[in-house]
Amino acid sequence: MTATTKTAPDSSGVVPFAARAPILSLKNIDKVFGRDVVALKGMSLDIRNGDFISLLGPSGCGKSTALRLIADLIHPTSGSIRWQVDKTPGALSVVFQEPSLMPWATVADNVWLPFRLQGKSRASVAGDIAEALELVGLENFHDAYPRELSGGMKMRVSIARALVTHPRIILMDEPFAALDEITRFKLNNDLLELKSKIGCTVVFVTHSVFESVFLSDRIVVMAARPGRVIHELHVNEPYPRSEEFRTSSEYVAHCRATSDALRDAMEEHI
Amino acid sequence: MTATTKTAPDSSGVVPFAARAPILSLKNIDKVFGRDVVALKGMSLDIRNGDFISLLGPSGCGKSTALRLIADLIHPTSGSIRWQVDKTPGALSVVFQEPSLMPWATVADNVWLPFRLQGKSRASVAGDIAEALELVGLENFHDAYPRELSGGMKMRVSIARALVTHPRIILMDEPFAALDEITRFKLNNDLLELKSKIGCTVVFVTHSVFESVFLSDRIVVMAARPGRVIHELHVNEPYPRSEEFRTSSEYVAHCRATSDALRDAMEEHI
Amino acid sequence: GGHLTEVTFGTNWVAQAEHGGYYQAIADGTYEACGLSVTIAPGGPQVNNRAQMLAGKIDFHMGGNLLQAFSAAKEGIPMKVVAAHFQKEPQVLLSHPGKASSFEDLKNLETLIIGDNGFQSFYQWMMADYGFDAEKRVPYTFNPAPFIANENSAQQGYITSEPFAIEREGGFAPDIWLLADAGFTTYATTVETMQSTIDESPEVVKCFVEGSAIGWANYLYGDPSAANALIQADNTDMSDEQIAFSIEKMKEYGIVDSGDALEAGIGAMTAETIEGFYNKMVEVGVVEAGLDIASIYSTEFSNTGVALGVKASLMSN
Amino acid sequence: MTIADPIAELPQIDEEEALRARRRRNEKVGRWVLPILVIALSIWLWDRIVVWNELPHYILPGPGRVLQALVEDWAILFDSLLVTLQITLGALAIAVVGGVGLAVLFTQSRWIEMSFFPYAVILQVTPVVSIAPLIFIYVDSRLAGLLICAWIVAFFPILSNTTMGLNSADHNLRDLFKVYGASRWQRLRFLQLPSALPYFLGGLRIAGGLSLIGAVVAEYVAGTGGIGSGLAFRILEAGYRLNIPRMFAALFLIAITGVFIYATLSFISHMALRKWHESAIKREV
Amino acid sequence: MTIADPIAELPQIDEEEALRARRRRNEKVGRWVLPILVIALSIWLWDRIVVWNELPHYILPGPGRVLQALVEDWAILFDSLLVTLQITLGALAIAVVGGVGLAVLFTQSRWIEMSFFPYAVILQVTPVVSIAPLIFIYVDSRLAGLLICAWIVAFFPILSNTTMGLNSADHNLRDLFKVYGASRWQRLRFLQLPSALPYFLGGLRIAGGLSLIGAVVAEYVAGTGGIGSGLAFRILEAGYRLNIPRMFAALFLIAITGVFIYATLSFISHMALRKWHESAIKREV
Ligand SMILES: Nc1ncnc2c1ncn2[C@@H]1O[C@H](COP(=O)(O)OP(=O)(O)OP(=O)(O)O)[C@@H](O)[C@H]1O
Ligand SMILES: Nc1ncnc2c1ncn2[C@@H]1O[C@H](COP(=O)(O)OP(=O)(O)OP(=O)(O)O)[C@@H](O)[C@H]1O
Ligand SMILES: [Mg+2]
Ligand SMILES: [Mg+2]
Repeated sequence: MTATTKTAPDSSGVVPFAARAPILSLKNIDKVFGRDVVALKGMSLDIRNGDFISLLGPSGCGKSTALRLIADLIHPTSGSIRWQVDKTPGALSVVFQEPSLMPWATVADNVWLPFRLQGKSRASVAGDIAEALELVGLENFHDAYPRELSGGMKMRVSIARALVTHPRIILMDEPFAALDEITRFKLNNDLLELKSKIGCTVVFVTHSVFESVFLSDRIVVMAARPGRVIHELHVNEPYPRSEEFRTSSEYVAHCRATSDALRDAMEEHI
Repeated sequence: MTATTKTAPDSSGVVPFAARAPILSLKNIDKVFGRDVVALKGMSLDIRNGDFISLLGPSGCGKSTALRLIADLIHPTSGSIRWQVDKTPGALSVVFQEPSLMPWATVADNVWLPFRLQGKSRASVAGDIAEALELVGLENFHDAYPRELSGGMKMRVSIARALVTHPRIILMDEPFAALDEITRFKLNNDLLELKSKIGCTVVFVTHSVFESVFLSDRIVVMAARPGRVIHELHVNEPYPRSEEFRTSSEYVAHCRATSDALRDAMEEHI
Repeated sequence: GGHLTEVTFGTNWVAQAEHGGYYQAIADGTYEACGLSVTIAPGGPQVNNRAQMLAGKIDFHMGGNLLQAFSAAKEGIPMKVVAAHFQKEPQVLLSHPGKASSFEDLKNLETLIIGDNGFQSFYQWMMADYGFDAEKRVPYTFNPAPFIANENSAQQGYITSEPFAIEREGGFAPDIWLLADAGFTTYATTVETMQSTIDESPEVVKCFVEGSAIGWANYLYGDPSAANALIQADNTDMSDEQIAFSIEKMKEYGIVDSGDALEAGIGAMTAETIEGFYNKMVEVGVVEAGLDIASIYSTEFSNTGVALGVKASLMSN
Repeated sequence: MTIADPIAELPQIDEEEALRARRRRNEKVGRWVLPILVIALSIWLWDRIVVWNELPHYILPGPGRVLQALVEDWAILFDSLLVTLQITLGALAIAVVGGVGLAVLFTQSRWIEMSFFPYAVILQVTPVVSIAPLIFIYVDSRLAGLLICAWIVAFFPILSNTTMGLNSADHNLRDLFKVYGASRWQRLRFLQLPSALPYFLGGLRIAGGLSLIGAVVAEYVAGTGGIGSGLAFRILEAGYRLNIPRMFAALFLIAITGVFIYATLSFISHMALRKWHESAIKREV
Repeated sequence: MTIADPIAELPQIDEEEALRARRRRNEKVGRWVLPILVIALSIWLWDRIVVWNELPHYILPGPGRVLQALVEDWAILFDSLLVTLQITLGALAIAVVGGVGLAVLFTQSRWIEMSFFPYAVILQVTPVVSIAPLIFIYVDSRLAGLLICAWIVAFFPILSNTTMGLNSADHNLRDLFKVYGASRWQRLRFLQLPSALPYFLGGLRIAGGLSLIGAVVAEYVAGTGGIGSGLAFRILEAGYRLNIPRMFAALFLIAITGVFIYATLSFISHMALRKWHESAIKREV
């Protein structure tokens, strides 16, 4: 079966970023774990500079696996991943599905990590760290240890750590799943703002149809067992997107289309 | 400030369970971590047999702390917790915010755990285990180890483990946060079905307004810093609730009321 | 025939020709003849058979020299030396050929390789009497390689053992300095037992001491092959040449049979020798004055001269 | 689960709360009183065993006699203790450096590990007594020789535990470091070493006692000429002179030193981990 | 990050892929070839040191001579090896039982731990040489005495590491067990022991070598009567007789035995953990 390309009703063909140079292309990737767990089958995906791509799909369909492939943390069983740009270290950052904080370091030290690995002293980036922590609402927790935080707070530290360096490419695996809706909305807006400010590329895993529509210009819908892409939707709505977009009829239409695609994915069995 | 009691527009006063005998009451609980982190302040809550109570509130407002207090895993700094019933072991089960699986045991062995602690052999409860795993869609993963599962799959194992014994009281801390919406809806329905079948009491932490309204008869809205109850809403809609309820106008009204309460909670600062 | 009393004799080293007399008495039935069934518990570098005797787990123990008996007197331990089978301390110092012209010269060498027991006994005397330096001493781990490697060293040894090994493997004959000749006039290879054993079963002590003396006479002057077989059974590495060398040296230096033993028989002790050694040690400050030395030895069993006749008849053959 | 009368239950639950408070209080007191009681009891038992069995002082001296020896010979014993302590701490220090250094080296590549770990094992199992002569043929400084001997005895637990710790770093964090393009050195410094800390400290606690043993053994095989006589020498001397109370006094000092080293290392370990590691943090309940 | 010409980049990336494959292949071969090479090299170096320095065979025999001794004296040495091995394995077995048993006891309550852990430390640091006579006074069987001596040397790492492991169980799982009303025994059996397994196995790897040392030391202090002569006796005897090649042959056997024990324990450890523990699972990449 091949991926079909649906376009939501209001697709007006607006390309929000000027230079959409290719960054990375995955071609016909298979990933098999162990002997017979086919996590991904024949996945192809082109990522261009400035894209905001959401991966959407049922639990266990290979979203995290795809993200790890892109981050070069695992290698495909077959198929090829082509980087079209120089991967300078520091250009990439990730938010894993688990917070993955260093338990021995305070919140601020955890957020400092990407800078530290670039050789920057904590004092020289104290402003950036404070700003990132304020973004996620943890300005009062600089000196707390991870074990003293709630689940959602840990995840927010992880988000702050990913954003603090203003990276060119951000990979996020369900970053907002543990957060309440209001914080989530706020962080959605903040993320889009950051994106338009620094022009980064985002690959975003989410379970929320609403979130994926609000944030992305492309939504990749995947099905499970074996994990594969079954729909790719384009949300051709201009950035920046404001809160009003959430109540617009275009938004609702896109959501409905995406929901249908997701339902498709759930019902797909080979 | 005192907790106000809002009632959603369509409260028709239906009491879905006959015998609403009190199980537990928290009275004026304070919980301070370390020197000065006030996780809970003056929290009071009565839980009656058959209740489905949702705790809703911003990240870090003390929902997990409240759940741990109820489970008798931590003790209040002041205030009192009164059990009005005999706490026989095995009557209670929990789903923590993290999956908390035993990494050395297979999925089926993890689900076996609560039975095992009751002294039941694996063979004698194989049917229950299989049923629970089927409920969460993991019928093909009996022999997998936790590390081979995706984030959502781990969480589903944890859910299966909590439900497999059909306990009288279930405490769940954002059990469905890592799941896609369709699976989530399905599990919502399954949970309600189980509840009506065995008549258990559920205390449920969630970030989703929709989920809380769909599932609960009482929604406790909490605010952060310090963590406290600021609203208690009643969703006086009869159980069992079907999928149609999700599209009913009552549902929307309840959601709106809950959203408003949540917004209140976000804006609350002492 | 009849009923035999089981006793155990703890030696201070693995089985070797220096224990020949005891093995001889077992092999030819001398102990059995007076009613003892003797088991020998071999010692080793870190085996503490004396503690076993103090605790009553074994009956007799082979003492090195008299210094430790003096310690027992000081500590009030009811232990007695009942025989001394070596009239002379067979302990020597070895040095590379020509490196020292006298015993006293040895103290000018770089290192002295002395075992822990040696350090606690004769080295104390060497320091007090000759001015040897404690800091030059390094422990002897019963491996002569460090000595062979370092020309400016001396090491301890038994006249009957180390010179043989060093000559064979090291390729040179070391100079030998007998402590006994330098003034260390103690008896050696003593038999120690607890006072209670003497009180409760003097016949056992008598049998063991006399049997041992006869054993030694037979071992040195008769046919030692049966005893040697027992030694080699207990210590499979003991070579025939080594045994032959040891017996030869024991005879050559009169280790077993000289001095007091010539008149009173093998194993004999005299108060003069013991008191004389004690006084010398007091003089140089190795032991303290005023110990009740008479309480730690008994010549009651050792000086009966039983071995004299055996020796005479063997010599006349 | 039976639904009980709500009112009747109240007193019982208050009792529970009071019980918990009482238990907490007891625990606080007990944590100091009990060990002291056990020590007192064991000393009393020791005394009784000696008295009941009429054990002579040259087999097992009673605690009184040992204490007397300790007091009377304090000057000698204390000097020896200092010597032993010096070697112990020196050996522990190089065991830490050597153990952690080797562990770091071994975790740099499976090749290095497979190639050189066997030699570490060989060092561990080689009887010091047998190779001490070889060491002293080639090492001139006596102190250096002693430290090498004691080090051989003590380094392995640190090496083994630290290696294990370095390999136990959380894989998500490893991945994170990879994504951020961390150098090998950075990964070691900021990820693996902190992850290995609890394991290292566990090894350190074992090595503390071993370096004390190592110091004693080294003295046995090497003597301490030049740097004074340590406790091993005192034990040997007292044993040879049948001065058993003094021997036990020296043994007692070794035991106390061992406990003290262990307690100190445990305390250091606790301070280093209490903020974050499962085994050390005090959970608030 | 500079945007490069997409076409020009392709070959370079394929190269990268090939490079990775090559590295994987190399690694597979290297993991066996390199250790063998290192062994060969070190034996060659040993030989050269002996030849270059004209070391006489009674100081350090060359590998050839040691091999010769090994072959010629194989019958004697092999018998001794069996004796030593018997004590080693016996001691390891009781070290496991004793170490884990004590660890379990100590984690039952802080009181017990505070009260009795010091005695474990005292046992660890007491020189076996000094207390061996006491042991042999009260223990009649020589084999039992030997085992006790070797056990004293070996048990502590297991105790210490297992204690640490039992205390490191995930606190969420602890809480879960509490909620489910697990008994103390169930918590131990189903939660703490599995959690402690990696730590225990780490301690076991240390104790493996130590029990070999313990067996050697025990033989030194206990003499040889009764159950045949082990390798310690061979070393001593050969050293005394200046049969240094044989001494090294015996040392070599001890070293090989140590490496073999370590490798076996590592393998067991790997098999027990490879399904789930960070330090052992092979990540799929
Ligand atoms: N290390 C592993 N070993 C074996 N199987 C694995 C491993 N990692 C993932 N899998 C399998 O690969 C499949 C995809 O997993 P992945 O984590 O990518 O899912 P996901 O889409 O992120 O799901 P979720 O939304 O639940 O996080 C799952 O079936 C999982 O069981
Ligand atoms: N062990 C602890 N030590 C110190 N502070 C703690 C501890 N556990 C929780 N806290 C604090 O208590 C507050 C409430 O935490 P809790 O986990 O109950 O929040 P929550 O409502 O569950 O949040 P979330 O939705 O993010 O899970 C937080 O501010 C947190 O920092
Ligand atoms: Mg995932
Ligand atoms: Mg929480």
